[in-house]
Amino acid sequence: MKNKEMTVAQVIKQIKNGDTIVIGGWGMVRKPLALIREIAKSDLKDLTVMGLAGMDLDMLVAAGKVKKAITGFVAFEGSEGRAVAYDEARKNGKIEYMELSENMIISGWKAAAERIPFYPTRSGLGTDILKYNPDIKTFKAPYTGEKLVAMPALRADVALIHCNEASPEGYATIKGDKLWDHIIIRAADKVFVSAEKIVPRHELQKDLKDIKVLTPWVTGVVEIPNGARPGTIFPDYTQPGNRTIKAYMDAALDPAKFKAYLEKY
Amino acid sequence: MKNKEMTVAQVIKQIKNGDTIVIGGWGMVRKPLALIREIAKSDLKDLTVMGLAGMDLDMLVAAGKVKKAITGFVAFEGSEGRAVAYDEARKNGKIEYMELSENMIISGWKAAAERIPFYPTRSGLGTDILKYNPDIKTFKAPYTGEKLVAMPALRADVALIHCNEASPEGYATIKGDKLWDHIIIRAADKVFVSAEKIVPRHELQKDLKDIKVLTPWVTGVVEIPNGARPGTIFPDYTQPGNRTIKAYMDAALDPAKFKAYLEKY
Amino acid sequence: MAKETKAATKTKAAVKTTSKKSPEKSSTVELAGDYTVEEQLCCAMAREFGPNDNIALSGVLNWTFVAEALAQKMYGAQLALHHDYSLVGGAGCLTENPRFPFQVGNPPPEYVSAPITSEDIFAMVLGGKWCIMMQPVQVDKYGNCNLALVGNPEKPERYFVGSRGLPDNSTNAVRCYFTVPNHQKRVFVEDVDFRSSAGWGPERKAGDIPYGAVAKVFTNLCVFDIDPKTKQMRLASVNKGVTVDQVLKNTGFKPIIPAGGVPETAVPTKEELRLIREVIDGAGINRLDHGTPEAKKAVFDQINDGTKFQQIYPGRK
Amino acid sequence: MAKETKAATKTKAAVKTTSKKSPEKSSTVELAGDYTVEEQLCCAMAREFGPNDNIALSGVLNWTFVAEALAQKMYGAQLALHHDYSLVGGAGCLTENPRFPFQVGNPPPEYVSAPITSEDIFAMVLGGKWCIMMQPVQVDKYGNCNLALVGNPEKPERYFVGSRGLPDNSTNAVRCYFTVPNHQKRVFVEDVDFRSSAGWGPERKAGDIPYGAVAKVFTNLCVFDIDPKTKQMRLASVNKGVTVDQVLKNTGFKPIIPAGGVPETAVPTKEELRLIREVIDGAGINRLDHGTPEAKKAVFDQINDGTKFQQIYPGRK
Repeated sequence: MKNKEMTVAQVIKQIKNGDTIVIGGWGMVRKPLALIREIAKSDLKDLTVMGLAGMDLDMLVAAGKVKKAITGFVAFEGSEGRAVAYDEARKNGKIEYMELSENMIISGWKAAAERIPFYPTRSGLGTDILKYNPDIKTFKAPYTGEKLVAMPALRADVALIHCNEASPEGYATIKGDKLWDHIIIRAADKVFVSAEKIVPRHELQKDLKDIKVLTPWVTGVVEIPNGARPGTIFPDYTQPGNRTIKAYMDAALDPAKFKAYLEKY
Repeated sequence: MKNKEMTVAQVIKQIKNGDTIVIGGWGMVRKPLALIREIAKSDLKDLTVMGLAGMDLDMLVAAGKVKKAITGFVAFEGSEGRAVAYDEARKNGKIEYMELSENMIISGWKAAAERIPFYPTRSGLGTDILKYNPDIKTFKAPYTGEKLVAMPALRADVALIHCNEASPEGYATIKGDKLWDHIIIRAADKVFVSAEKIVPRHELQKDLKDIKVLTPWVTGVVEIPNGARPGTIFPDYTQPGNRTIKAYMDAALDPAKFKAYLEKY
Repeated sequence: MAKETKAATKTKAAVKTTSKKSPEKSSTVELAGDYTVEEQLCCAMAREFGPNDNIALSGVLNWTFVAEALAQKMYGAQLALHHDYSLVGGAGCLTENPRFPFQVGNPPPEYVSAPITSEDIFAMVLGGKWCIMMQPVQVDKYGNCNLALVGNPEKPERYFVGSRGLPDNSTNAVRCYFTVPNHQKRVFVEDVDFRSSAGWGPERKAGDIPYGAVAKVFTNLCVFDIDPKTKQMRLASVNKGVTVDQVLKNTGFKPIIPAGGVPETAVPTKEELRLIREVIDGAGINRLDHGTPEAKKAVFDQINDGTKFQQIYPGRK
Repeated sequence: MAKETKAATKTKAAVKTTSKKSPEKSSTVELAGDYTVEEQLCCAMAREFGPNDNIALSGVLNWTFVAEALAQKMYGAQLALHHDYSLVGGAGCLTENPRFPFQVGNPPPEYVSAPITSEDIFAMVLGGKWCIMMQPVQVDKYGNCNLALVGNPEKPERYFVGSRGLPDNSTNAVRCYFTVPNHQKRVFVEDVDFRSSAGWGPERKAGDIPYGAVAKVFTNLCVFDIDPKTKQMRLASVNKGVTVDQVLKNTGFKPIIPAGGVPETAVPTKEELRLIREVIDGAGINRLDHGTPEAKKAVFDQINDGTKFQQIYPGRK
């Protein structure tokens, strides 16, 4: 089998200007924040960023990398932080956005994962999500004629997720909630996994039931200890780095301070 | 919490003539065959039986209980047996049938589990499944206009599954492949779980990650040691009872012999 | 047993109560004479669930935790309660017979029945096995709720967190309950700035949304339900010591007032109060959602003082 | 090293071979002089996969097991191989560098990378990360396959097992390969009795089925592919020692014959043969699918004789 180990620089190099990037995790939980900081420091631009978003999206907005955000929510869930950059960008109309519900974005990923153009759901009916996203159609369902939302497939060029351990061959464990990472890796053309630790295949096997990421979905794996900080990953570290998050919030809206923040962390 | 423990007789009593029953497992793997034998012995009739079928369906056909079979396959997979009664019934036009593919029946269950009227899929396109099931429609997908199969939701009145251990409150573990049992329990109005063993809630917790059945889906649990024999359940018993299966095959097409078989096993 | 705090003013029980499942209809049930508004609300919320509710129930406020545990205990309900289990199990969990408090993310294992993933949760939402009690940013007279933002959605004054699971629950769940610990005009508005949940708008009236309708809204002042005729928010009952006028003054829309007058919110029974005070919530977390700072401090002191805590829950760490 | 059996007749290597990725194009590659038809087929099948095939590959015959392992080993492929793991892990698994034989359901743990569930498998089928090599009951000239039944579908002469995953793979998988160890007229028919897989019928020709097309059919006599112009089965090559006439006599439809003549199926290289014989399949399971009873017995004897087995795989139980 091919060895899929990569360096951080090799991963970043595989991302192109204008790419759509889907990011795993949830709020401040199991976000590949080390990789995100590298994107923030890079020359990349005009990205479309999708996710159940927290500091990942907010930091990319602060860095001016985001052309469009596609979200189920934007919250520093599981910490004391707040999405200051996204809030500011939305107030001032600086970015394009597609604000969905949790199940709508998940449904879009599920459709992409099965390579079907849409997913039928009731989620969103009767809400202003449809009003502000006129591209999302409703349709009459076959057989019953019920009105349903046809949630369009949300496919990405690149998926980034963070796991506990990975093997060089491209298997990885998720010991807590897999959240929707098992879906988004199927909804992207290239998938990069950062892991707290790269271990030989046979060591990964001690947690057989935690192997949630299978190699056919994976393009590359990169070892980044503490790669989800200042967010959390169970069981490695489960308390958010609220001091670092506060430092980020204090810096995010000031380019000079934000640069200093990125250099420090 | 309510205690959901039941006797076998109480479970059988909850099934009505004409009910649609979906059965968990796969071929000869983790089929609730003890419950199936009780249905075979009962006065129930005109059942529609759904599943990735093996001896479960075949035995109910042999017992004359089946009005219609809805299947992804019919095979004594994982044993030396063969579906003699189903073969005979099909040859002689004795039952109604809806013979699908694996993913088509699964898609029908997925739709039912999410209470949507259909599931969009490419499975079945270009095959004779659509020719012999004219009720299954194709449609033009929103956005792309692609032709897809609109697999109708396959909802059941009753789901029967077999698990390793269950708690009186209605949680249950599946230690091997959960197969599609986590979907079919969501696609049925009443769900009965037979388990090798009923254990107190806190004992179930030693296998936290194997708890695949959650109490909101469950109507009743019943302890039946060896409840999947002559099929298998990992890790309790993983070798099929080929002698018993042969005895079944020898008896299935002869009412007197079949009665004797049911009395013996 | 929990001490009453200053925030919890005591009054005599009113006789007239509302609730489909009012336990006081039984001749053997004794009504409580002495109870707080928080306790009254916990009981009113708990009575929304019956023994046939074979579902998982998810709340976000301390109030709702206590109400859910009371429903599970009192009515022999098949309710499974949803809590965060992220620090211990890395996911959510379903709990049974919890006793409060516990740190968010960390319920003691003896209460935990099974860890559940996000995928399990949405399976229950979409399959009609899920019920929420949650706190919105705005509620309007059609029962629409907003969780997303304040102001013009295209250039909001403030972006909160987005609509999250509200569009999903309000179209798929068994039913939705909303709780507002601080009833004010800026929460109860004529029209929400953004419809995060599907209330009784034209789509539901047209029959397009068969599931997830808002059933009731519980506030520190009153209980709203939906008027069957107009499908608008109706003032179902006022909490003890609260007048109808007080509710109207703090509500930005005109709720439907029942022709026969507005009754008082259901009065707790002695057994309900015993369960809350002695079994479920000895530490009094039900007073944390809208009490005064002093009242909250009293609760926290009780929790953080090891000796007092051991008196409430002997043996628990 | 495996002994040749009687069933495996030896001939000299033909010079002309087919295969997009023929290793013999490299000047340093040595062709084998001495090989069996089974080995030839294993190599031809293996060459269907390249280093960019980041997929899982699932076979059902011993032939295909060996071919898959050879592809994984030889071409540095990112292929993950699918095996049954039900006796050890209760599910399927993805394996790496397997050495045969092992009991079905029970691959030695050192070959196993991860257990996979049915749900994982269908995720890979629907997501375009899955490729099958399987044995049908009938194949017709449009590449349609039948796995369901024989005779009139409404009153069949015999019901087999149903269409299983064929309708799913032939519309969703990366591509499909079929293998027929016993090439006969009753397998290769003008029209299959039941289209379990979507071959090149009107639906695929119309562009309605973008995925899962049949790529090749490997038999004990020959290799078929699909003629780009007519979209019908074409006789791509004949196995060593087999004539075109022999194929036609055993085929119930008239395959397309390439204008330039039918070449011989690709000749193995020495390195391929070394890997098969010394590394992957020392026991010779590739001879189990269509060998004579005596040939099969020779293989089983070798596997079941502890001493011989230890010579093949020192240290394995």
